[in-house]
Amino acid sequence: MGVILETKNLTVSFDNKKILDNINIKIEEKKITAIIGPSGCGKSTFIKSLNRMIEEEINSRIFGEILLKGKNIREMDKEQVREKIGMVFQNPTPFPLSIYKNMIYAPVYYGIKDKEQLKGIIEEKLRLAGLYEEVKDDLNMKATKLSGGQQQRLCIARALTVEPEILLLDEPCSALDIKNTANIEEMLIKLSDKYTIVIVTHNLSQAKRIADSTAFIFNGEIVEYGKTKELFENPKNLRTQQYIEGIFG
Amino acid sequence: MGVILETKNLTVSFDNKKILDNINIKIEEKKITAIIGPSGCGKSTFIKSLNRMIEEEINSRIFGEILLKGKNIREMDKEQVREKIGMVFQNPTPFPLSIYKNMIYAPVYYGIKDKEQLKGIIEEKLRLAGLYEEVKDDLNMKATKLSGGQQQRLCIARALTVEPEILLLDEPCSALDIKNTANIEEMLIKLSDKYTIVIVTHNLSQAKRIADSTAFIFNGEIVEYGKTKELFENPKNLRTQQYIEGIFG
Amino acid sequence: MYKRLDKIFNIFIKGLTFSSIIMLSFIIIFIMKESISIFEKVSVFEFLLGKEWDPLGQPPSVSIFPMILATIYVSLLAVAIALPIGVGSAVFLTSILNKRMRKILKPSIDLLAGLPSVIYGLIGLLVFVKFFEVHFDFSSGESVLAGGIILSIMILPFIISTCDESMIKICKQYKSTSEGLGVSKYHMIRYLILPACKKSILAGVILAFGRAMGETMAVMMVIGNSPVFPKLFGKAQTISSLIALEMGGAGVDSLHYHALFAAGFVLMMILFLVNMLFHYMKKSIDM
Amino acid sequence: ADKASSNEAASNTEEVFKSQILFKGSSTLAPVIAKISTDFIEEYKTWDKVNKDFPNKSVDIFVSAGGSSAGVKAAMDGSSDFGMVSRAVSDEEKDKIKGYQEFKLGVDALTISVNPENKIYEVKKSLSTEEIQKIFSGEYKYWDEVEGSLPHEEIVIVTRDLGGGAHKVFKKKVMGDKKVREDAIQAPSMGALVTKIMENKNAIGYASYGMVNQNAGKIVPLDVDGIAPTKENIVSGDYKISRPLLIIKKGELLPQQKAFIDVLLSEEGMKTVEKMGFVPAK
Amino acid sequence: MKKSKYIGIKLWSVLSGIILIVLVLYINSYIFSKGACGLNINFLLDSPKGFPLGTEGGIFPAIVGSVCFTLVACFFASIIAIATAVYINFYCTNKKICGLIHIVIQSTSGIPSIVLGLFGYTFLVVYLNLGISLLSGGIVLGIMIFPFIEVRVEKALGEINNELIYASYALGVSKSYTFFKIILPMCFDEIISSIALAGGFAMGATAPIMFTGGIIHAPVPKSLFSPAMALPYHLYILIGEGISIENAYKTAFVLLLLLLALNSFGILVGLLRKEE
Ligand SMILES: Nc1ncnc2c1ncn2[C@@H]1O[C@H](COP(=O)(O)OP(=O)(O)OP(=O)(O)O)[C@@H](O)[C@H]1O
Ligand SMILES: Nc1ncnc2c1ncn2[C@@H]1O[C@H](COP(=O)(O)OP(=O)(O)OP(=O)(O)O)[C@@H](O)[C@H]1O
Ligand SMILES: [Mg+2]
Ligand SMILES: [Mg+2]
Ligand SMILES: O=P([O-])([O-])[O-]
Repeated sequence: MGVILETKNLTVSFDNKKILDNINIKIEEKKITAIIGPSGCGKSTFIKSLNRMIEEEINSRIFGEILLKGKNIREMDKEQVREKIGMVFQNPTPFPLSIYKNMIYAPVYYGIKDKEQLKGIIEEKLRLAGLYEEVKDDLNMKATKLSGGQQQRLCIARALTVEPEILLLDEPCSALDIKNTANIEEMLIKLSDKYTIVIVTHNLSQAKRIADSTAFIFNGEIVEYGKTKELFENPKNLRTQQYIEGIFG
Repeated sequence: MGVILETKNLTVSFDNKKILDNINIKIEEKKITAIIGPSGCGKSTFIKSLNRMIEEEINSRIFGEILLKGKNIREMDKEQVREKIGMVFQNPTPFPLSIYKNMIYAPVYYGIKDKEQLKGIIEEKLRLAGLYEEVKDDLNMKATKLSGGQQQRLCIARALTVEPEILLLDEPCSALDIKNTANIEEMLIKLSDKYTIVIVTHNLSQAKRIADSTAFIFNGEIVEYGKTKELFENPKNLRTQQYIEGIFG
Repeated sequence: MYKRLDKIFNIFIKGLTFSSIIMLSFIIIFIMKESISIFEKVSVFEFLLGKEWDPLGQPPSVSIFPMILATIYVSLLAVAIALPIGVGSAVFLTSILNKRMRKILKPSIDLLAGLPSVIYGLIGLLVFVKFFEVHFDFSSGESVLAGGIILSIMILPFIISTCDESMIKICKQYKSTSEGLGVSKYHMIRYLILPACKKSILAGVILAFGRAMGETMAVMMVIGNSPVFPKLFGKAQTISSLIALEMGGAGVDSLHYHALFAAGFVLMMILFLVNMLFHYMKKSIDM
Repeated sequence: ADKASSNEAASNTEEVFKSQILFKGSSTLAPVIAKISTDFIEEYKTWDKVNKDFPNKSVDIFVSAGGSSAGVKAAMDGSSDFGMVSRAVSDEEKDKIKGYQEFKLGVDALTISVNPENKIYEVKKSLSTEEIQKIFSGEYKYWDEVEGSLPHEEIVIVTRDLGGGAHKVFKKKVMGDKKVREDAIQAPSMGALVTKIMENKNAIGYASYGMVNQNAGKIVPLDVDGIAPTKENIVSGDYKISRPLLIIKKGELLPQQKAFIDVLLSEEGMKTVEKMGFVPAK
Repeated sequence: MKKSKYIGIKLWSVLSGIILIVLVLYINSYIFSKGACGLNINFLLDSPKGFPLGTEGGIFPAIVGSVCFTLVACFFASIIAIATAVYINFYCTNKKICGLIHIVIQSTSGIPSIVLGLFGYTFLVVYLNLGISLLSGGIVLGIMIFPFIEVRVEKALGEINNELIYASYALGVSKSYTFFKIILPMCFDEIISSIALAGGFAMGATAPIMFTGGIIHAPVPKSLFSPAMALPYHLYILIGEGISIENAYKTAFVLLLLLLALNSFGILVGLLRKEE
């Protein structure tokens, strides 16, 4: 399968302090790519630069290219980039509105007005996120009343409503318990049939369980990147080895 | 050596919810006693009841007796109890004053006015806390500008200025790094020559390293209490064993 | 030495607190007590819902229904004018202005809130009332409309600050999420911020409504003070302007006096209910 | 500051000497007393200059408005030393004030006045009592109902609030049983009433004679039943809507109070009353 | 198409913003421009003169009177407000009593100022025989601003880290010692700025003093028991009776300046302490 997203010499700095240094990575289509690394190494910064969210931070400066299917995203419309590349954050962020309104939030923006069509989208995406059966009778309930795991699944479903091609997830399970985490992992594997997924995780076994490829970032640089199995079983780099053995981080 | 502090059927409840249930414990003079237990089991509540700090919480109710050298502390003056039983908290709490003023805060209250005498006290206590050399030239600096570890040592030194017989410490090292923790442990061992020390800790190896006796609290009850070595090597109770093996908590 | 001081301080604090609480409760009870005796002469029903206010007539009639209506009318009018502008300004402040500009504009809103009501009255009388008389051919510019406009300016800061507070909160919390979905700022305002702030807006409205009802001087200077049923372009009299105007001349313990006290009591009770509603709202927002 | 006790102990002991005098009441009279008192204070500054027997304390005379009824009320409940009243005090009220005393400063009249832009005074200089009744009770709503040649514009009635002495006098002497229309503008003071007439070309109200004189040209008085509000007509009683200007007091006067009242009633005082546009008592 | 959909919202908020800015600018420049011209030192330092009183001369007694009313109100209100806030934060161990106190404070803040004036007149002036005086008026104003100060001080005290206070108690020192040495210095600026802000409200209020302490003509007050002139009431008389619109503008301007000075005083105290 082809490469859908590629960075070329991506460098990001805050206040002239380099946080990401010359990142070159190719992300494959319809696969799950995990990003691992110790806290503060720049994982979130990296994933945020992929859909230009990083530009919302004041004092951020970006160099290098990010190519989405060969097209430089910095030459595209910001909103268009984000339509193509969805994002889900560490803490569930359901809007303080009803589940229904959470789900139609983006489609309405993209011009869908027909009630039936909206309903169709909602059902489809909630099903994909494995949430439909649980909430179908309470679509008018406030989304903030859902449990943490349900909230996170709702956020993923909401991200899917814009029909992105790529889904970025920044530690989506770190606020959840084991059962909810398992739910979401299962769902992500299912989603990778249709979507390209990039997931930041600090949970190494999670990366092992679900990712096709894994990148290890340390101090703003990609130390090692390859098939997950390869990386965990045969790390080529000493640092990688130390990290996955739990010696630091 | 004798027993300095003893609780008899100590029971504490908040809003009619029992948090501590029938605690009977004898604390030996000039020894270090560690209190361990999972989060929320009532460690802080227990230690706070020993110097009647618990009475400052709204809606707390206390039953049973606490005897300091055989005298019920609830029949003594609150302030007198706290003069005899000092306390240091989890997060360092230097007052937003200069180091000097932090140190003379209590002595001045107890009527010491002579400058030379005050200086003597400050030097002695700061030395005991191993802080004197580091700060002797900056006594007029704001205490809040010290590093976390220094702040915590300052708080211990400050607690010593009232010449307590017992020093209660509630997870004094949990906000500190390894080096500062080592400093403080060393200091506590030195202090136990002169003072009785009761320390709450969630760090089992810390208890092992410094405590003479250890009490394991679970769900508001003392499950096991004895010599530290004994308790860690030969726990009599299944729960204790599970806890020190890291199975829960 | 410090122990003795502590005892004194202790007594001082407790004594002051309890005496002030007793004093405040006393005020409320006192007003109630001074009001109650009117109801020996007039039925509650007649007092609240009758049509005529003529306490010195023969026979006297004391009914404050027109004043109650007028009080509610001007306040509602004020809220109706201030609400769209206030919410719009809050959106403007939080979403359109940058931080620097906001920092400049915020204190000037506080300034608006801190202006004394006589100054509002002065502006009302010399600007709005004049304007109506000159340009709109009102027989007299003193009117419910003038009162409503002046009040709306006075309550604007309250609406802005309650909305602004929660809008900033929502904005901070969800900005990146919303941006992550690729929607524009205005979509976020329309479909996220405004719906999510519904309750805060309502709370702001209630608070502002309460303020408007309790206002005295500014309204009294522009509303004409006729104890008649209020019409938008006509004169009217609010409860507070009734009291301010007539209390000076009402003999202690006369019917007139007790009627004015009772009018004050009614206003107080209405405000009390409004405030309770506000706090209830505020609580449910915080949850 | 208990008045009864200070009354007895006033025999010139310095501690209890009351250097403050407070007047409260009629808004018609308030400017007059304020004027006389400022002159008085400026002249003497301290009481010992007024009379050698008084202590060296500064003269403080305060004037507070609120309407004639407020004056009666303040004298009654003792919240001020003197009440200023610009209407007759009823017997019932007198009964309630122990040791009632009154001092008459002069006479005022209520003129039925309009804005100079209102051409009524050219076509119809005099209104009959009946017409005034009809205007104030709301039977006439537009100026052309009063006199055909006037424009079809709404009449704006300006009255004093119920606490004002003027309102009582006007009701008694003009309105009789009829009620003043309720949607009249209630002005909180005589000054406010006159201001409103000066500002609104359709306004009509019962302005004080003194105020009319002070604002000659800006406000125009009409005749009532053919009699003009002139000094002679008021004194003779031909102009019917007149009222006394009174200072009332509960109980005995303190010596220093008497000193000030004497000034009020002196020739100087009367001159001031006259200068302010009123008809002096003497 | 996407853009045009939101033009309504954009227009609405920008328009409201503009109305707001225009209002703020208009009101302030209106008072400033009309009041500042012709203002001279004599107007500030003279007493009202002319006939009717106020057409000439100045407003000195009103300035002094307003300042006095404000001082009395702040003194009275801040003592009981701070005491109550301290009680709730550090002494009250019973939730129900705290709740009760809060309800009373809430209800007080809901009493319209004119009704407070009514109370002040009947109770303080007549029953307690304090007379129409600085004291009566000041107390009523004090009651009016009490809830405002109390709520802010209570919040400021509540924001102090509890652990710090417990750390002090744990040294065996008394509550008052803790209060004066640690708590008070920490929120001194907040307390001062609340009092200054509340003082501004008191200084601008007319309704509460109309029957209790403010009168139309008085010399500079010499004792707490004398009545006094006050700027807002004087302003009201000047406009209401049409005595002198020009002087009314000047008076409004002076009042505004005083309020501004009071507010910046509160802010200044905060800034100075932060610098330290
Ligand atoms: N807006 C910002 N301004 C300045 N520095 C920032 C900003 N955002 C992040 N940083 C810094 O960039 C570095 C990388 O942050 P980043 O959030 O990418 O780390 P991370 O790998 O996601 O860590 P974690 O696992 O804790 O989430 C950190 O040192 C952080 O302090
Ligand atoms: N003021 C209070 N009011 C009501 N409940 C309280 C209060 N303080 C503590 N609790 C409850 O008492 C229980 C014991 O609390 P405590 O702080 O003693 O636990 P702990 O063992 O110190 O836990 P940790 O290790 O997390 O510090 C907890 O369930 C807590 O929720
Ligand atoms: Mg991160
Ligand atoms: Mg604890
Ligand atoms: O002069 P009055 O205020 O009593 O009409």
